[in-house]
Amino acid sequence: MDVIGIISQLVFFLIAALTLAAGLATVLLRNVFHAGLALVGTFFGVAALYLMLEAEFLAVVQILIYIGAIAVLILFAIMLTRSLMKNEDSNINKQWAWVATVIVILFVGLFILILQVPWQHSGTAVYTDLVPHLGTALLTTYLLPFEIVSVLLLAALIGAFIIARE
Amino acid sequence: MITTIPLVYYLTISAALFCLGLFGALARRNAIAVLMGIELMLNAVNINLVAFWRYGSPDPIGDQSGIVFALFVITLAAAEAAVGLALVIAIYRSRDTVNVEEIDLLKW
Amino acid sequence: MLLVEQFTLLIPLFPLLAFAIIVLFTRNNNRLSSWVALIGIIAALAVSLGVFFEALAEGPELAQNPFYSAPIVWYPFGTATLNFGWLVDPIGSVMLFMVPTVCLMIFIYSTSYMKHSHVDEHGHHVSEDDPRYARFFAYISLFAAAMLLLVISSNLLQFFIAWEIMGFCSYALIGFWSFRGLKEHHIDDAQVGRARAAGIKAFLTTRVGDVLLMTGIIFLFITVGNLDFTQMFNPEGLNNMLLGEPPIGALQWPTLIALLIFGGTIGKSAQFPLHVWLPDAMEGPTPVSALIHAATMVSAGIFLVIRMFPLFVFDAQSGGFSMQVVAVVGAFTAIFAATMGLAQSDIKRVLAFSTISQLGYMLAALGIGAFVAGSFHLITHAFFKALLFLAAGAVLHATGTNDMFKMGGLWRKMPITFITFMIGALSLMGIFPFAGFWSKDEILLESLREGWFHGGAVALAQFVYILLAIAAFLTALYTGRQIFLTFFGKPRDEHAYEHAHESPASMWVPLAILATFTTFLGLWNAPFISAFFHFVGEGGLVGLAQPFEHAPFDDLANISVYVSLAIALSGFLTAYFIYGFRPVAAGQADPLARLGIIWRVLANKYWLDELYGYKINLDGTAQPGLLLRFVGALSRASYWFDRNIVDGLVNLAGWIGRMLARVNGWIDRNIVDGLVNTTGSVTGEIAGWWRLMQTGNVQNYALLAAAGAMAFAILFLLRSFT
Amino acid sequence: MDGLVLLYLSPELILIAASLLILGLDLLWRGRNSQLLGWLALAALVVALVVTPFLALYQAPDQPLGAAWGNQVALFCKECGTTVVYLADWAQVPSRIADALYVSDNLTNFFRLVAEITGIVILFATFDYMRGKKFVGEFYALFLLAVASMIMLAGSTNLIMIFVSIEFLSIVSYILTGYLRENKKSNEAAMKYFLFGSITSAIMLYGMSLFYGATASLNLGVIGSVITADTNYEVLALFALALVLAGVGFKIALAPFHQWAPDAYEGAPTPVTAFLSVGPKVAGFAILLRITLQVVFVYKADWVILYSLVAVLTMTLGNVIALAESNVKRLLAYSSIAQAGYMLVGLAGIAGNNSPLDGVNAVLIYIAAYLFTNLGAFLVVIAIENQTGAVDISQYGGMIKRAPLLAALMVYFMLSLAGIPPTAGFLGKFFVFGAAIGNNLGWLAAIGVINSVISVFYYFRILRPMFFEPAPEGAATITFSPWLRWGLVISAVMTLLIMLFPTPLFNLATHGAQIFGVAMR
Repeated sequence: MDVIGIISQLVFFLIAALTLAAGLATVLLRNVFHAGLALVGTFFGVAALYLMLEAEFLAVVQILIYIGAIAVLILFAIMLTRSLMKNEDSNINKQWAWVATVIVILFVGLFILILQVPWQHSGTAVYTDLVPHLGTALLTTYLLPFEIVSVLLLAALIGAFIIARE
Repeated sequence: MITTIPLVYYLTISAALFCLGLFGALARRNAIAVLMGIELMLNAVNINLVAFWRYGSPDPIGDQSGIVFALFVITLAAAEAAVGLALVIAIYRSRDTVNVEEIDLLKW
Repeated sequence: MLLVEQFTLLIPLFPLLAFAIIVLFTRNNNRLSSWVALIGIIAALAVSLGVFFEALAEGPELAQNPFYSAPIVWYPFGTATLNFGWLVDPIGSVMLFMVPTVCLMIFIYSTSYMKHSHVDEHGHHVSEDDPRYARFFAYISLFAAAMLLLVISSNLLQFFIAWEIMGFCSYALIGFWSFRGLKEHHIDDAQVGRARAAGIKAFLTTRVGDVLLMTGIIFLFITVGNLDFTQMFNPEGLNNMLLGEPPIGALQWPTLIALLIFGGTIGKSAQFPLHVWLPDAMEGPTPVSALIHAATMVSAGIFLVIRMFPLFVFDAQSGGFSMQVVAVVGAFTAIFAATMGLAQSDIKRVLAFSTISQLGYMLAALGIGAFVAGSFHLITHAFFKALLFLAAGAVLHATGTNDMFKMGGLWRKMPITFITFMIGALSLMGIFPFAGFWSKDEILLESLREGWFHGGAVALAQFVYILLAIAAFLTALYTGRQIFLTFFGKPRDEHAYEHAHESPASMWVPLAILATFTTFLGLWNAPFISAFFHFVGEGGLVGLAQPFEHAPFDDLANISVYVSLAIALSGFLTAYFIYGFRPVAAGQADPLARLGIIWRVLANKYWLDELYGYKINLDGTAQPGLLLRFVGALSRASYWFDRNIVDGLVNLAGWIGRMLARVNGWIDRNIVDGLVNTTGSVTGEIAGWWRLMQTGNVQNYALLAAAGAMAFAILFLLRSFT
Repeated sequence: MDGLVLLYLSPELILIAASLLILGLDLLWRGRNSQLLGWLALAALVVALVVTPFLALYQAPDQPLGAAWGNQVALFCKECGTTVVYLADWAQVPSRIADALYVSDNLTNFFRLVAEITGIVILFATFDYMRGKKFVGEFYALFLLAVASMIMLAGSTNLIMIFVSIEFLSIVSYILTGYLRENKKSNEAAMKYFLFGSITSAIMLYGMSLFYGATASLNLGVIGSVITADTNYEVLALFALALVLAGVGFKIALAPFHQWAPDAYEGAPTPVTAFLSVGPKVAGFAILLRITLQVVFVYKADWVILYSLVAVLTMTLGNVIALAESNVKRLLAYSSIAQAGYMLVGLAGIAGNNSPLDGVNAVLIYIAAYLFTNLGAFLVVIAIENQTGAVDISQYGGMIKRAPLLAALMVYFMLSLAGIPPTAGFLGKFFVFGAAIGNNLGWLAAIGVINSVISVFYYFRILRPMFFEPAPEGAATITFSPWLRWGLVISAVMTLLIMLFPTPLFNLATHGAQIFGVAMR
């Protein structure tokens, strides 16, 4: 394995460790606000994974939408409802042990599946500008869902307004 | 890079993140924390999609369906978050709680 | 030339139209509604008689070339289309003669019966319509329409639909008085409760049979590929059935299907073990009892076996035992119900058990292959049983009670009713020369011949003969008991006796007409005439070309006649010695009660109601039986269960305890109580658990969903390693 | 881009355009004239309903069709370089051409009709219900979008389209469920619905990503052909199917993904409940049919077991718990869960032999029967609730006096739900159980039959107070608008007609089932 390979592996493990640690923090931290911040960290980690997978555009989208919009929205919501959660004795509900059992089994199952399936490895070097192709695909092949999603966003907007208005 | 990091690594990270997210969604009391768990699950799915695109697609440039799918997932996650947070705020206004366990007027 | 048969499809349409008109337009006008219903049934009768006489003219050839037309495409199943249409073969045409005739009598009778008379403050007798008079006529019209549709159905699915409409109507009619606000009409809360429970009981019990029937129909369609009566019994289709893998062990397809279909009959025709609904169905108004238990619903079950007879025959020929099952169930029910009829004090309930018993006769006949005898008994029974019910109805209309121990000496007050009832009763007993004598004797003769003389001894037919002969004795006994208790002796209840009076003409004229039929109809198939046999039996059946063998009028027939007459007379004489010679006095217990434990068993109907169905108490409450209690325990749902589940369990356990304690004094009540408490808490736990899943916490729900999806996925994963 | 795409999407586009128009007009009129907006929505649905048959009958210029009903069109086909591809018969089409994003075929058309009729009948009930409420215009707009997304779900043949349509339908449903924002129950119902739906849809997405990983394609046709060709993917395909079933099962409310349903049904505005009990369920079945037949069909032994298991769970849970319910909306929720179980029996009964009693036919017939019956039952509930606010069985006393029409029709609908002839429900059950028996699943049919006997108990429990108990003190007679009456009449008449003249429905279902020739070959 050449140096670049070793370095990229190291980088990968670092990013993976950070992402999972942040993810763990997101679900375990008692303070919801801190959990929200950890969520932002996870999003960054995932964006970095996209970069390693050479999906630069998606990494940018991840940062813009997930961190710029969704995470901020969540943090706002936390602050709006914050006063309540201060004197909670626990942030984890009564069924957590069951949930833990389920996810452990699920993870083992997924892991076995991942190892067992003969995944296709036809990947070739990319190193080219993917965005024009992506744009073309979105406006030709995927035109229909693209347009539908625009209507969907409008509906969600109206819905959020109706439900959350004073 | 593609030669040095096997696909399975990405898939494992994704599986782990998915399970963490599921834990958050099922075990957190705060409705907003539940939402955060769901977002983690969606991110895990996206890692899967992008990794499969990068490794598995015979024509990663011409056929970017994995990326497109991920884009749609992100967009819908945003829409979902908007509606979900609106619901959380509505509930908070009407009953002063965002604890999922206390939202149980409807049962049996 | 005008062919009446072309209008066959109109027959059920007339009463249906009457139903629609009453419901939509005339429901507020009682008089008009009853006229609409009458006109509907008269029109149906007119067309039916036309078809019947045309069929008679065709003769036995009709069986292989029936009046058949199925013009309306109903289900285009690819290659096999199922069409909606009509089919009239000899036995169908006879049904077309019987059903509307009896229905018309019942309709006429109802116009008076559904009035309630009471004494007003001035001491005058006032007569007032039942508050739901019009509705009653709407229901019975629909009922008649369904039965007529069933008779002319050209395919099994159409048949089944008519069958189910009848099921629903029976629910509405048996529970007709389950309606609050009738107090001023002498219908108290207890009666309301009993009626309601009886309606539901009838509906649910028969539904068990219906479900079996429906499964049988689906199987039949899958194996034979057609449901049209004229097409499904072709040899090719039937043989196809044998090709398939036998579904359950040695049970081949034809046997299974025949038994499933027979399951429908068991429910509808109230055969053991699903007979429990019929006695309680007496809560309905008497015309309903006559309609359901003589002419329509219970006959439908027998008619189903008649229609499917080629299947049973095919099964028997290919080594199956479905016909044996029919024979055994029929014969057993015949004697079983007769024993219970012996211990009833309600005049209508005696008739109810006699109905069950007589239906058992018909099935026993069909089961040993005596197709014509069974069919003929179906027809005669419809007439004399309708007569008996209507006469009994006249009695209780007049006396205001249906307890025979409160009657007595009524023959002086109601001579016409008495005479007609006697004719019906003698016919039921099988006394010469009434219709029942000919048809019942035919069945006994056939089983006798089949059992001992026809190709050697056939154990099954011998068994059937013995059971039926004993049942004949019991029939004469309980019928005699009924006659003596009701019409002879001294009045045991002065009030009821005072109140009694002869019925109005609109009630006794139908009785007289039915009595006429009862007297002379038997001649149709008397051994020296055998016209019925030539018509129905000689041409075989639709789907079964083989003609039925005609029993010769030989010595054996003579012997059989004398034997059955002797049996009937000895039964009647026994009744005379017990009830007639020394009439039961007021307040005196039934002399037969001296039988002790046997009497208790009979009077409690073998405790079958307690075992499964559910028992309807006199006060109108109902106790769930074991079977229903099981469902009830799961749910604590339906209100009968909810209120009575624990009580019912306690009662049952208490009853067990009492019985055991009586036999073995050393059983400690405490043990039983402990058992009850444990059972109660366990079932309660189960009931609660199912519903408690719905905690209201969405994360519980999601956990179950995620765990479910995961479990399915992991199971598939594990499967790949094994 | 081929302009014909617009034609073949016209029912959906009409609904979406009308929805946007309503939003605009509502903005312009500031909440006034809401009745007019309702009529506009109704008009849009009617136009879509009228257009749909023409769409199916339209003869493509370059592709003469044999069947009168059967215009099969694939839209946005990536591989073939054009956006509209006519397909004479799916059975003869190579899977490459089947590589489309969206299809306008017989199955889609069947579900178009179902969706549009559902929309119309529910709108009839909504006119009364929404009177005097706020944001009525938006309600109609969102409702139209829900109907449109239901159709789109049925026509999707690509994982992206499936996901987008499911989410579209879900998000709109969440909003409609939480529409009565002053009502705590409505709020809570929406919240639960939302959380449950989001979690299950994330699980479903994970399953979809696995399909993509195995086949490098998002198209059902291609995924199916790859998975069929290579048995190495058997485990993966079934694993992914189980995860996808979470999302689809959530829409259909199959056990164990059903628990949101009673809560959401109880809290939602009743017309929305009626929609939820039909719309998402039916659309979910459309997509389950496509996934089952186009993707995993080859592993029949496995998915038949999966579906049978789920069907048994669903029927039994739904029916048994329904016995314990006294709230009519919740009771009908459990009933509709159980009904979905019967439909799944039909799905498990797919033998793939194109026989008339095959599972696909059976499911489609059952859906049509269930549609009218269940809508009818809900319309009765709505009519009673509008006037009295009563949703508990105990408040239904004396209905026979207070509203004879409603009481009589309720009997009929209950008979149909219980599967007793002469009703459409009987026909559906006949076919569904027949399919199961024909596919050697006699035991499954037996359990279904037992369940249908159990269900009689609680269906009749609704009727008991209506007929046999006195009306509560001061209870008025119930009146309702002509709109609602129309809805009731349509439901009742169709419930009867389906039984009496099933041929048209039968043909529709057969045509719908035919498209799966590829998978069944």
